[in-house]
Amino acid sequence: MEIDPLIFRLSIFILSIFVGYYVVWSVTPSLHTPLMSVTNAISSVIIVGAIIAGLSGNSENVFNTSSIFGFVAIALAAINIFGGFLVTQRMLAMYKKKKKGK
Amino acid sequence: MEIDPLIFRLSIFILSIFVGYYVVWSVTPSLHTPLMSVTNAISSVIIVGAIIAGLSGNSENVFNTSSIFGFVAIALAAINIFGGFLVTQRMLAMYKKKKKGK
Amino acid sequence: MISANLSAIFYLVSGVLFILALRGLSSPETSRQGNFFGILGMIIAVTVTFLSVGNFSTGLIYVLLFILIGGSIGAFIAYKIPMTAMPELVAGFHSLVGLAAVFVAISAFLNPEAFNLGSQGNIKLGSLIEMSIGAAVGAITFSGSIIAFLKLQGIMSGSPITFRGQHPLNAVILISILVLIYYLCSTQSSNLFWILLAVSFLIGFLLIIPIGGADMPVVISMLNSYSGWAAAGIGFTLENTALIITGALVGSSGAILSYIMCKGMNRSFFNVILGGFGATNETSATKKEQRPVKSGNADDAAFLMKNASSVIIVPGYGMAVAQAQHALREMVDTLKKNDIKVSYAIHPVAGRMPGHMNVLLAEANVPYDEVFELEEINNDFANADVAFVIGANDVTNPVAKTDPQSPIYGMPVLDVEKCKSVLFVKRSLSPGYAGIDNDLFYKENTLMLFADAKKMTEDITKNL
Amino acid sequence: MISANLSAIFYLVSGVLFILALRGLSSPETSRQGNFFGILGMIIAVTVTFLSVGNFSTGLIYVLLFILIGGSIGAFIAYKIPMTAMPELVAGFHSLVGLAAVFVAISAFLNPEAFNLGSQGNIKLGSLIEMSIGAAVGAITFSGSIIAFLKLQGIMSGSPITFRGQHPLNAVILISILVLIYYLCSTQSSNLFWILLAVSFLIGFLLIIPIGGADMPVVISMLNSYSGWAAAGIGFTLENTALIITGALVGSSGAILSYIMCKGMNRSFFNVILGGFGATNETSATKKEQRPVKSGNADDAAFLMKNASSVIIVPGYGMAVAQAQHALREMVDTLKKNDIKVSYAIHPVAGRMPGHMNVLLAEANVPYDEVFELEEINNDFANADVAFVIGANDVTNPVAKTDPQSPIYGMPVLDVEKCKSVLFVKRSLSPGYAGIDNDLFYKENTLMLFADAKKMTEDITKNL
Ligand SMILES: NC(=O)c1ccc[n+]([C@@H]2O[C@H](COP(=O)([O-])OP(=O)(O)OC[C@H]3O[C@@H](n4cnc5c(N)ncnc54)[C@H](OP(=O)(O)O)[C@@H]3O)[C@@H](O)[C@H]2O)c1
Ligand SMILES: NC(=O)c1ccc[n+]([C@@H]2O[C@H](COP(=O)([O-])OP(=O)(O)OC[C@H]3O[C@@H](n4cnc5c(N)ncnc54)[C@H](OP(=O)(O)O)[C@@H]3O)[C@@H](O)[C@H]2O)c1
Repeated sequence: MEIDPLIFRLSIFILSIFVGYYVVWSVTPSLHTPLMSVTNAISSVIIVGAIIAGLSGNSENVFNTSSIFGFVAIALAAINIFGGFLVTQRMLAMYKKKKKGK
Repeated sequence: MEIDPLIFRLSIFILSIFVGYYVVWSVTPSLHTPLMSVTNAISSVIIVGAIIAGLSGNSENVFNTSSIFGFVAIALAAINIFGGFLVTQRMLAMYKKKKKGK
Repeated sequence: MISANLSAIFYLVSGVLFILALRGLSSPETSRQGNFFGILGMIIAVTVTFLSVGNFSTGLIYVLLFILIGGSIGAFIAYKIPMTAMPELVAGFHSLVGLAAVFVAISAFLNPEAFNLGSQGNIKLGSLIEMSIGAAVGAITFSGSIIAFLKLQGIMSGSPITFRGQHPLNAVILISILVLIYYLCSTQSSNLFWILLAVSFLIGFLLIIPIGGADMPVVISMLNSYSGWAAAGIGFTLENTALIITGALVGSSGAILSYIMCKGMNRSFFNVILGGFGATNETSATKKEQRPVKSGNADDAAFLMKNASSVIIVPGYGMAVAQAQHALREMVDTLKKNDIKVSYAIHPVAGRMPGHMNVLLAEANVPYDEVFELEEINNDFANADVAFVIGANDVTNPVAKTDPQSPIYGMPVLDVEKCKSVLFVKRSLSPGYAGIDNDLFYKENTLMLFADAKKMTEDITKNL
Repeated sequence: MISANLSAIFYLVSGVLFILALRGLSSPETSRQGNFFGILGMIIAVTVTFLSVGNFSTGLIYVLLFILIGGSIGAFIAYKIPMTAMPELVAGFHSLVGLAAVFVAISAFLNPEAFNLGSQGNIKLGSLIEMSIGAAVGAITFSGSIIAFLKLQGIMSGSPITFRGQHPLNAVILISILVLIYYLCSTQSSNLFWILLAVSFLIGFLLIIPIGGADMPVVISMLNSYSGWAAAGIGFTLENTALIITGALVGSSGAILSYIMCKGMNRSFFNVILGGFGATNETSATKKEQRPVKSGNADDAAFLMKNASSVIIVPGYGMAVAQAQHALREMVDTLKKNDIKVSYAIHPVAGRMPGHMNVLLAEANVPYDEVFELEEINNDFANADVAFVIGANDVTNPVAKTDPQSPIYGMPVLDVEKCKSVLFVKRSLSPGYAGIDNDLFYKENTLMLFADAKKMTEDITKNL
């Protein structure tokens, strides 16, 4: 009677698509460029896979073919994470309301 | 390394709250009354629990205390399901656009 | 009997269909399709349950029999109920969901084997917690909705029932419920389970009696939300995805609707829930001075409207009471024949439940593209000739804009006073729901039409 | 090392934080907080991964080292990049996500034990399918984004590269990818895995070269969407909730943005993807007749604006090219000092990516409550005195409303011609992105200001 975890993951995936649909449509058009850069940053959460790969070696043998690919992937994903979030931050910091004093 | 199904269910629950939040806010105010009646109907999906209870007896002994509660719950939920969907249907059928001919 | 995996997939499908059902309500065009999705989802859920239990003993016949009985009653009610009785209907239906949740929890408690939850007196802890929360919330939903139903039906007086020490008493009971759940889970005693149910029924009752009849719509939505969380709780117990998704949807829906109502009335949720509203304000209603008003008859109203080029109709609770929607529609038809532009302005909390006026107008075949929300139409009053306010009161009261002392201060209102002339159809000068006087009655450009809304509208049509 | 349950909960939390990150973008006020949630979610996901692997060998140091290297490069790029280079930046970043997905898939394929996916040559079937789909989509994202990047940077010519039999070739390759995945899964052969990757890189390249440089924004969003689905695929392999949620979010986001762009240009998605746009239209651009235009200088423009009481600015791609946003802002400041009402009208597809103009204006400190979307402002042109069109062209072209033959027919446009006078700042009469002539240039009330946008704006400011 145990349910395969795959089905739960599928449920999570489908519900997330609904959430994505609504959450993206509710983004104001003037922030569509930051939206592109922030989705870029968050999709780099793939770094979790890269870290697992990178840590797969043992103490004597840190580098094996698999972990090397992992390390490169870590660097690539990190460029994206830092680059993506920071450039978004930079853009968002520019959106200002009219100053009250004026 | 198996993950407890409860955690998956929790994920599903939380994501569903997000979906519910967005989907309900996107309901047009003029349909808020049908929204109330249709949520009424769908929340009666609790009938699945009632059915399990109702079928819990065996062939010789259909009625035991537990299954009797199940049967009553089935009837209550069924009132709601039929009543809720039909009254929603009835209301929605009334919402019409201006006739083009006029 | 189908596998647990397959039934899990089907329950997911039915959960998704329920999402689509609510999604359909985003516009009247897609709403009927949405309702169809909802029905489909329910059929799938029920069928899958049959298949996954797979015990087709004589029990099955009884299950079908009870579905048939319940279904016929439900269908009968759905066809007979007048549209004006929607608030009561929803309250009544809620009580049934609550009771069904309680009964399912009782069955599961008495026969945990059937639900795979362990054996009697030895139920899995997690399931027992979920089950007792589900049962308690269900019981509160039941007794609370019953009171709401009775108040709305007028069987029970709508005035708040308050007594000294009410809030402390409720607090004590609520705490005792938590204590009961704790002991129930540690002892698995069935006596405690019954006591828990009894106390929950009691608190549902006590929580709702101090709330005035007119606040019932907020209460109903709140209970709707509760019934959703109860369903989700039972869903966790039964490990059923469809129930979890639905519970979350219904829970959010009720919460959002009560939020919308509270915001529309500019009151806090706690202010509503703690009750007493409607009792305290009666004093302010009685102390009103005798100021002169201009009152007219159907003839005067017909004359004014005949000479207008645009008329905005503002319906309110009184239209629902008088069932004047059909008469109103006929009046508007006549006006339109005279080339007068007519639109309807609906305040978010006009009437007694969200969307109340829209349903009634739809019932009278008013096309929904003539019906406008507050924000869409509020600027048009300045350019309209006549505002025809039929059974509405609070939603037009300018005191909400001017007097910070007023209980409705800050609530958005329809700017009817900006029209060249304002017609008020109501039976007397008595205040509306909020119990406060409306300055508009005494204004230069206001004409009061004292009569039952339906009768007056019919008379005007005759005079047009 | 923390338990699988605990890490699952934390991954859920980080998924929810990513949802909140996107949710924050619903308004500029909440957007910074949203970005903060995103960063928090990422920190949680990374930390939990460390804790759940729990192997703090020397490997950890290298992991941190590579994060540091990548992070510094990323931060450096983020601070140096000019706002006008956003489209290229996004394309470049996408290629990295794609490549990272490929590398993770390779690692998992080479060392499945580390990921709990079975052993080499004997990987769980489900995981292998997910993995190969993830790798293929990742590879397509990578090579496609590289081409998009090169085209946008101008390193590669923007004109579509087409050859005979292109579409059949692509179709054959796409089918061969499916066949490869099938055989890979049945044989577990690592050769097939490498071939699959190579072919996927190739098809990414071939799919994008026929698409014109100006269509790149749609392509970027599409690739964004792909990278999301790739991430979700890898998420299923790694059984990681955070990745699944994020993949679905990013996948929807990219799909919706490409939909919005296609709708804004009134073209179908397939029309964009099949490519060749921008090549075919060059003929129609050359055959334009020599009709008389009125052209003016900065002085004329300044005179017109000084005497206006309201001016609407319509920025377009040319403003981005000329980097004229700061000069524009200064001009507007001067106008406002003269008590002239100024607002900005932004067409949904003005510029070369969604929200392009908004970012540039924000960079120049234009408050966002002076900036309006098409639907909000289109009716105001009739009451404005001057429309100052700076580097925009297609988004004002009335042919979209009148000529069903035109490629942009049906696209919503800004009604600048309804203003008393229209100023066009551009360098020549040459057409814009869509390659079609603009009738407005030859209208009575149009004054062309032939110059670089930045230079012209500065000159006007001097003359004000
Ligand atoms: N819609 C919701 O969701 C909701 C929920 C909770 C509370 N509320 C509250 O309900 C109120 C709604 O405002 P409203 O303007 O629609 O109604 P209202 O302010 O309650 O006024 C209704 C008016 O209708 C008149 N009336 C009653 N029966 C009538 C009849 N047969 N013929 C003609 N007139 C009749 C009454 O005056 P006479 O007695 O003089 O005839 C009364 O003044 C607001 O205060 C709102 O906050 C609404
Ligand atoms: N925003 C998006 O997401 C997106 C995505 C894909 C496609 N598009 C397409 O892009 C187009 C955008 O329309 P648009 O009106 O913004 O731009 P456009 O129609 O492409 O016109 C831009 C104009 O700017 C002028 N220009 C270029 N450099 C200049 C400079 N340095 N100084 C002054 N003027 C300069 C050009 O004329 P001269 O050469 O004569 O100076 C050109 O006519 C639409 O057709 C849209 O469909 C947009």
